[in-house]
Amino acid sequence: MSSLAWLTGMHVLNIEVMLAICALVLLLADIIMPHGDKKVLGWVAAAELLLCLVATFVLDLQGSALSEAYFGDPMAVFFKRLFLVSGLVAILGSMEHIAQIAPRRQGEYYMLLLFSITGMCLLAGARNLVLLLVAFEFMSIPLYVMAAYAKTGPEFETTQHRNKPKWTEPAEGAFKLFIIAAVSAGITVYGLSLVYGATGSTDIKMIREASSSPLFSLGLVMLLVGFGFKLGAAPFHMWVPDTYQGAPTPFVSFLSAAPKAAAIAALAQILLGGALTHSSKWTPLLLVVIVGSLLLGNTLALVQSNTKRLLAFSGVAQIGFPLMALVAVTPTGVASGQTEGLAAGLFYLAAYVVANMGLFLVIEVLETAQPHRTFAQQDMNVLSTFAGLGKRAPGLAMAALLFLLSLAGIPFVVGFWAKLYVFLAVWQAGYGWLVVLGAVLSVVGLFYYLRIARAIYMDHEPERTKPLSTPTTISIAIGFCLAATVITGLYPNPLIEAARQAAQAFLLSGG
Amino acid sequence: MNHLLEIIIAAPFVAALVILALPSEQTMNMRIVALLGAGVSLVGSVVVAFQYDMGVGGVQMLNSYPIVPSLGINLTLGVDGWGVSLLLLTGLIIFTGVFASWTLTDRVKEFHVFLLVLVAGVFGVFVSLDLFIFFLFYEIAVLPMYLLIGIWGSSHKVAEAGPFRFVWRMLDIGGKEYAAMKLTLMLLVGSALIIAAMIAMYLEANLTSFDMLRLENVTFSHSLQFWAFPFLWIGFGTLGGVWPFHTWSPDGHASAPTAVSMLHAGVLMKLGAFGVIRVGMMLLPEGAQEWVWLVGGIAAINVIYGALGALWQKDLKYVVAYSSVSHMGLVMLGAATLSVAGWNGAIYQMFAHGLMTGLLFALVGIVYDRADHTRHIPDFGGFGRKMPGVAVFFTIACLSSLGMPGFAGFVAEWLVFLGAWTGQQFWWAMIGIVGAWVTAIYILRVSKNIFWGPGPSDRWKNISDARGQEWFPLWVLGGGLIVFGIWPNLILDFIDLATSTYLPSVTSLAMEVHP
Amino acid sequence: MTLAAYLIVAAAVFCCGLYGVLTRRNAIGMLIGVELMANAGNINLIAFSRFLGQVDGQVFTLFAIALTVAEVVVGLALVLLLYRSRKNIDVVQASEMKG
Amino acid sequence: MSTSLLILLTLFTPVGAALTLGLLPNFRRAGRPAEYLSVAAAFVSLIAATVLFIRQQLVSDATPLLDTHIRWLSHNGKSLVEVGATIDGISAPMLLVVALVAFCVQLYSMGYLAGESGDARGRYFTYQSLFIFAMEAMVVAPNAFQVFMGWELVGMCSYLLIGHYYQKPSAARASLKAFWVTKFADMGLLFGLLVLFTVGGSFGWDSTTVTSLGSSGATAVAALFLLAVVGKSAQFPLHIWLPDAMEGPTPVSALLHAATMVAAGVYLIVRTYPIFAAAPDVLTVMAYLGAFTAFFAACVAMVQTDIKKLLAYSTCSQLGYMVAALGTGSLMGGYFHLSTHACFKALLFLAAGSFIHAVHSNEMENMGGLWAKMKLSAILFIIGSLALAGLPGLSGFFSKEVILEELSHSGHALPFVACMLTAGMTAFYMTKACLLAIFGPPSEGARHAHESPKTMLLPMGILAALSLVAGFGGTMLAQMYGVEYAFHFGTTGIIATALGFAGIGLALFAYLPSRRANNPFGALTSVGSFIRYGAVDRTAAFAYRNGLCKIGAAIGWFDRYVVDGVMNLTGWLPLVAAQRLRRIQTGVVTDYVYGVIVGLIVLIAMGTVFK
Amino acid sequence: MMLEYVAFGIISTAIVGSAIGAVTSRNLVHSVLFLASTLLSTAVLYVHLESALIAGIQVILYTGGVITLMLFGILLTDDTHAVTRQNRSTGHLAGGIGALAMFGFIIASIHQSALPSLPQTFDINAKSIGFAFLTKHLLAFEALSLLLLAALVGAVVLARRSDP
Repeated sequence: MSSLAWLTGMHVLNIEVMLAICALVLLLADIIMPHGDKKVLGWVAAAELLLCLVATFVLDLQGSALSEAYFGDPMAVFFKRLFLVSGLVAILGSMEHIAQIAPRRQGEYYMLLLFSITGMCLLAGARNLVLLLVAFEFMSIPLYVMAAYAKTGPEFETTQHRNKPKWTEPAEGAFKLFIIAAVSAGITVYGLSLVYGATGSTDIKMIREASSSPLFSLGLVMLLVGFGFKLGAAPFHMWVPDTYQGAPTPFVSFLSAAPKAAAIAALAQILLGGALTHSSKWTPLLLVVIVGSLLLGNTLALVQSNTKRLLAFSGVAQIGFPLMALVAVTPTGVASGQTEGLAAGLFYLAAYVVANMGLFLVIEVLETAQPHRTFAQQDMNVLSTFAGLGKRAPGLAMAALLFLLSLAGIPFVVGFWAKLYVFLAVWQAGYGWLVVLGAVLSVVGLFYYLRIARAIYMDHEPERTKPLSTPTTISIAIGFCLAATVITGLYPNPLIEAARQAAQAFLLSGG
Repeated sequence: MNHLLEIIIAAPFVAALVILALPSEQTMNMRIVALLGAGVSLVGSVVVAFQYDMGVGGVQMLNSYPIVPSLGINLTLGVDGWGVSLLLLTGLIIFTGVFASWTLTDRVKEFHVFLLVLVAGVFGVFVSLDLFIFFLFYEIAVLPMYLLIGIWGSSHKVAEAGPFRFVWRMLDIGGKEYAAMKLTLMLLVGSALIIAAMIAMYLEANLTSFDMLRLENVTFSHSLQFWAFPFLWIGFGTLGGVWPFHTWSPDGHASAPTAVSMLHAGVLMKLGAFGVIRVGMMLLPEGAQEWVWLVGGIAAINVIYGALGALWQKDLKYVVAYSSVSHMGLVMLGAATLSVAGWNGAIYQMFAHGLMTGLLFALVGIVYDRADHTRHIPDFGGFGRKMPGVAVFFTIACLSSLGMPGFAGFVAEWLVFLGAWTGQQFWWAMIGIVGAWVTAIYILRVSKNIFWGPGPSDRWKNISDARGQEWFPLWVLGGGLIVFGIWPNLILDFIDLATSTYLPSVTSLAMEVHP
Repeated sequence: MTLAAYLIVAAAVFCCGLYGVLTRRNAIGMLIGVELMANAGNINLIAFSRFLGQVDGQVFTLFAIALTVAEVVVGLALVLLLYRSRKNIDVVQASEMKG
Repeated sequence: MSTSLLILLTLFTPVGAALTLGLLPNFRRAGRPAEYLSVAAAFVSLIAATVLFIRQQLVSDATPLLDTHIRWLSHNGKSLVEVGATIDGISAPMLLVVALVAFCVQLYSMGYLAGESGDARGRYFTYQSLFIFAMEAMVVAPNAFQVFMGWELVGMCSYLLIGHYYQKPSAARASLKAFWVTKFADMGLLFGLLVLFTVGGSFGWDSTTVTSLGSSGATAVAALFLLAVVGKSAQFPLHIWLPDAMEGPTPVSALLHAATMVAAGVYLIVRTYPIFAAAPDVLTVMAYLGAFTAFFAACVAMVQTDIKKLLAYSTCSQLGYMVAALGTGSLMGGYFHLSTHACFKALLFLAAGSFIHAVHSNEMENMGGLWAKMKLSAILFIIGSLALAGLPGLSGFFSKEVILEELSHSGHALPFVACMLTAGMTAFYMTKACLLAIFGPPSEGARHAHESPKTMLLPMGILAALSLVAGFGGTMLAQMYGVEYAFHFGTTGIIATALGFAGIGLALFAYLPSRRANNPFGALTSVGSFIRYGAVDRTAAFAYRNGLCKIGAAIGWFDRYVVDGVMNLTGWLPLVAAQRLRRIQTGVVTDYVYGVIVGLIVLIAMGTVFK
Repeated sequence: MMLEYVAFGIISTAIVGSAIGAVTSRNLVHSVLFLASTLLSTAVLYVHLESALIAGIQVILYTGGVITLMLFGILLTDDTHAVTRQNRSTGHLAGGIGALAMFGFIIASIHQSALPSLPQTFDINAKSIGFAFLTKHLLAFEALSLLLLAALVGAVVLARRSDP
């Protein structure tokens, strides 16, 4: 250890390092720049993310670093690209909004976003419990801040005379997120301590050899809960709708996509990378969570009148599918080379991320056109925002429709393939009933997705609306999501192959 | 390499894209583009019929493009005798359907886009030889219906009654959105069952392939066949109007605009029945044999139940919709016989009923359009004097519907009855024949109530006959009914060719009825 | 002393924290509960580290403490924000959004 | 000219005319050109049919002149159903009868419908041409399947033609009734075909098929065919549609509902006689059924006041004769009477039509005194009446004698007696009709009446001539049928003739203008109307209204509110559940923490931890 | 040995007792002080477990940082003393059941698990911790530094009164 041998392999951290530097650059730029038009920082952040995204294709990111605490494999790269893409979309979608509600705090917003993505990227490759925990928190803490990123100030005084202050949602939503997150973090740390106690190591791969004592199993359950909250899986989902409702919509598009994917990555690390040998311990529990998510998410979404809440519950239901995919990875299956489960999960996440983000950005455009936009989103994102969109903006309407169809799993958009792929893997693992349940409940899901479609095409346009204008940045973001949704829907093979390679590398070579 | 099938499927898609690109005020151009797209498909279908080598038979024009090689999903297209006839049907219906929606003025662009996407899906189903792609096209065909009905449809009142009247408080029963939603959800629950069966088959076959031609040669385990067949039957059958999962059909058809009803009853319902035969029965022959008693029994119920149900209806479209339920029962009945005659009859009934119901809905559309958007039959009367042409074509459709020789419907019904009679289930045939008689009662009564009798009263003094392009679907579909009724072998030869190759592998029950 | 004894103490602290989180109406009161829960994890880690004779547990604890602090910092900032708009930090009253 | 070409001409000139008219609406609506086309087609058809008849007649043995068919439906690469034409001793005469009567009626129609719009006339002639084709196709059918197709098509034409005055509610109703009743009966034919094909192995009536049918198979097929015959040939109890069918134009009644279409049932039996011959039980039923219908319908005819209804019941009655004759096994009796009946009944209808055309009423009371105005028509009507009444020497006499003779030998006493009585009653009501309509007191309508135009008189003349002489063609027909026939005027004939004269005398006694005041048969009217309207019709109407429609309503309701209700309920349940369930989202973060903790506890409590 | 038991008894009683105090006290300030007491007692327990370095950090970071922050928080949110300082609780029964159920499960798990006994040698000192920090956990360490920066910036962003 006298030499710098431990520094070899650090190239796998290129992306994280680049991201951290980019964030710091933003911070500096923010400090240096005068209080003027800080919108340019958004462009800078977007350019930085784009650079990182390109770097994932250019740089060599395979290998391990720091005594295998960090591992760069195709799956990590897959996730990194996913995070970077969602970050890019989120930044493009946020620029107008943030410039409007917090002109002075734009730099911090982008910096926090970049930090969060850095955390996620670390998470994707973390093979050590300590690193995993730190990365998870690194991802989470900026999110609490961003969730509360709404304007307070002048509005506060002007609305003082009202009986009930209406602009508290950001704080309230963010606070709810924070409390649940903190409790979950407590549970996670406790669970990690138990797992550490049973394995005697913080290496995830050592979990495989751990004897499965009750204390160890308890630790696993607690980890499941701790990460399950971030997934928004039932019954740890209850913060989701409130936070979505209160937070800035472009941020919600990010929150609803990337952190969920990251949490799946974390669960995959622990459950598949580590505790696969103990699958009899966690599989039944995960099944309960899956069934609960599908049932609760789909049911509760049926009666929501606020689109963001509706999509929040739909997200609760959606996350059941990648979890299913995790269940579909069985020790015997892996032993015989079956990695379709994880591949399907990865593919599903990618499909979900683009469609969900695109849809939230459409909502953002619509909110902007509301007659009385305050910055607290109260009473604005009800379904009626979509009313008559088919006539007001046919292109946007078509985009929204395709996103909805993708979420519902209808061809020829990518969601169809994703759902079918997951079902295929789940059936292969022997959970036929889960496939039937999932398929039938996605029909329930279709009910509320089609409610939005109905509002778009069948309901009449509300009277007092500002003309609809889609800022260029959001157009680019939506266009990207749409292109990804449709092109991958028409020819899914490249993405499926990428997911398969990632899954194979992760499951078959790691051991 | 022959790329006709690709062209047939792609033409509507391309037309849809072109329409998307057109500025929204160029409605006439959109119609023309839609017509061109549909026309290319129709001409393609006709050319396919001519190019299909009857001497060789089997699947022809086979092309395969890998989509997801690692999962064995390929875009495999090929056409057999059934495909030839059903392509032709689809081509005819969509081509005339575009004409039938010529007068539509609300959001022309979206209408044609959705319509064409739907049709591309239908074409795709009929020529897909890859199970996954088959299902993909199936879904593509089902979903645009929601928007087509929901946007361009019409609502009506349904009296609040029955043991479940409390649901009226929460559901807008009779509304077009309700009808569209019910249709979509019921059909997609069916899809959920199809997915399950499809995946199970794929995995058990363990070929890493969805190729139906290969899956046909797989002998699936008995337990899989036993449970998966009902899944496929109900899954596809929901679209095929299998009782008691047919209730989307009356509301859906009643709410849909003319061209959509034409397409839906004319072609889309056939997808369901086609799926049951092509996927359910041909891939799971043992399961089919285990379950045909129920399939046929339910189909017989469909026939008589649909006909009797139609007797009660006062709404013109409901009558036609129930008649579709009844006639689709005949298709399933033919399928359940597992006999050459029965299958020939089933496919021929798809073809004949497609033309017939397409014609009926086109006519109903015209009546509805002229009569101030009323479909209440008792309000009508004596229209024959003002719209003789419509009356004549309506009569043609009615006669075909009740199985009059010389019209296409007769051939199909006769073959189905013969199949049922020889299939040791003669009571199916009896119910079917009685159903045909009840059809004569309700359908001619409707015709009488609308077109015959004194009148029309002053309320309808401005009604007029079909005009301009409206004649086109009437002539084509009505003419088709007669031509294929007089000379059924034009189509039946194709169908028979496929049936006689497919059936022996499906069942040992295939009876040689000819001495 | 056996390891079990330490673990039981930690469990007791964890459950006290849990009780606090579940019953407090004051946002800072809830935070106190959360702190206790985190502390319980730390006790576990140290105890395991000691009994396994292994260093990672202590390192882990250091990280956990630091993370908790970071969380508290952000959490208190959020409580302040909540207070500013509501003029109180009663969590039962902060329920504008529901259903 | 080759036989094939001739048969093509026979069949396809009418259908060609129909097709032309159907496809060229403007040409059709012109009226007059359409008529010419249609009549010309009928004429060509008649000529060709005549040539065919003569050629067949010249064939010494019973071999068919022509037997050709082509595949119509494929089955397993082979032929399932074939269509074609068979000209033999059975079909050739019928073909001629059909073509002849059809041509006469077509010609007549030109005059009869002259007052109607071009549109209506065009439609009428289209349907008529189509009918000629359908009927002829049925007649020359090489197998039972084609018989069925023709059978159904003539039913369709009947439906369309009865509904010619579709604006009249009664006509609309009548056409539906006719179609429904006959279609009901046709189910028997369809079932019969299924049995014939599955048991017998083909749609033919050749000896192989009959052999493989066996006794029970033949009985089943024959019984099922009989059901169809009962419907189509208006036998009791399915005769109810025929009187109503008189709502159609009179030429239609003459062609379809007197001469040809209603005789299709009889022709079916004749055509498939080998099968019936193998089913003696069915034959017995036929004998009784036919005789009862003959008697019953004659009774009802006696009390009619509407001339067309009278003739309609008379048709029923005469068809009963034919069925009874066939029931005794006499092919000659049934078929010969069919041919002669076609001539004189068509004549009667056309003559009656001539009256109706003149006075615009169907009631005989409104026709009184037409003798003065339209002598020619009246004479023709009387000729027809006498032929029907069986005046010796006229055609009806010969054919009826054959039937009665056969019945007397058959051993079915009751049918024989019934038919004998019917002979007298027939003479009675026909005389009554002549007396009332022609010689009755001058009515308002008759005052403005004119003799019909030549286009109407000419066909009537042709038919009258045939009615007079057709009886002498028996030998020739018998030779063509391949049966023995020698006319001899025996006891049966004498009694029957005597009964006929008695009937005429009774009618003269009752209805001579001078005696009208005290009609001794007035009481019969009420009995007749009870029979007519009280029993069968009412039962059928009741079954329709309270049976079928009620079942339909019940099923419709059940479907809408129970089956669909369950579907709606399925949609409703999740919505209600969601409304209840959303209350758990209280908005209080503590409760959300509870969610996490309860989830944790549940997962631990599942017990995998402790295993 | 006896002494160790006594020491452990005292320490654990202090920890659990003050923890209970922290969650039941009716005064928020008292709660915070009870929390401080718990954390300090825990630090003593760490010393007892021969982890002095951690104990030190526990005192500095937790007691020095967290408690101070919380007190600041109380002060800042303290408009009307009577309301805010009141540390009300609700749902004692449900909370108690939840906490006790968790406790029961954890105890049951501890009871059923085979646990290692105290090793004879224990040579973990500040150096070995430092070494672990800078080798295996270097990445986590670096990430933590960035995380703290993010938290700091975040707190500032949130706490800044508003945008102009």
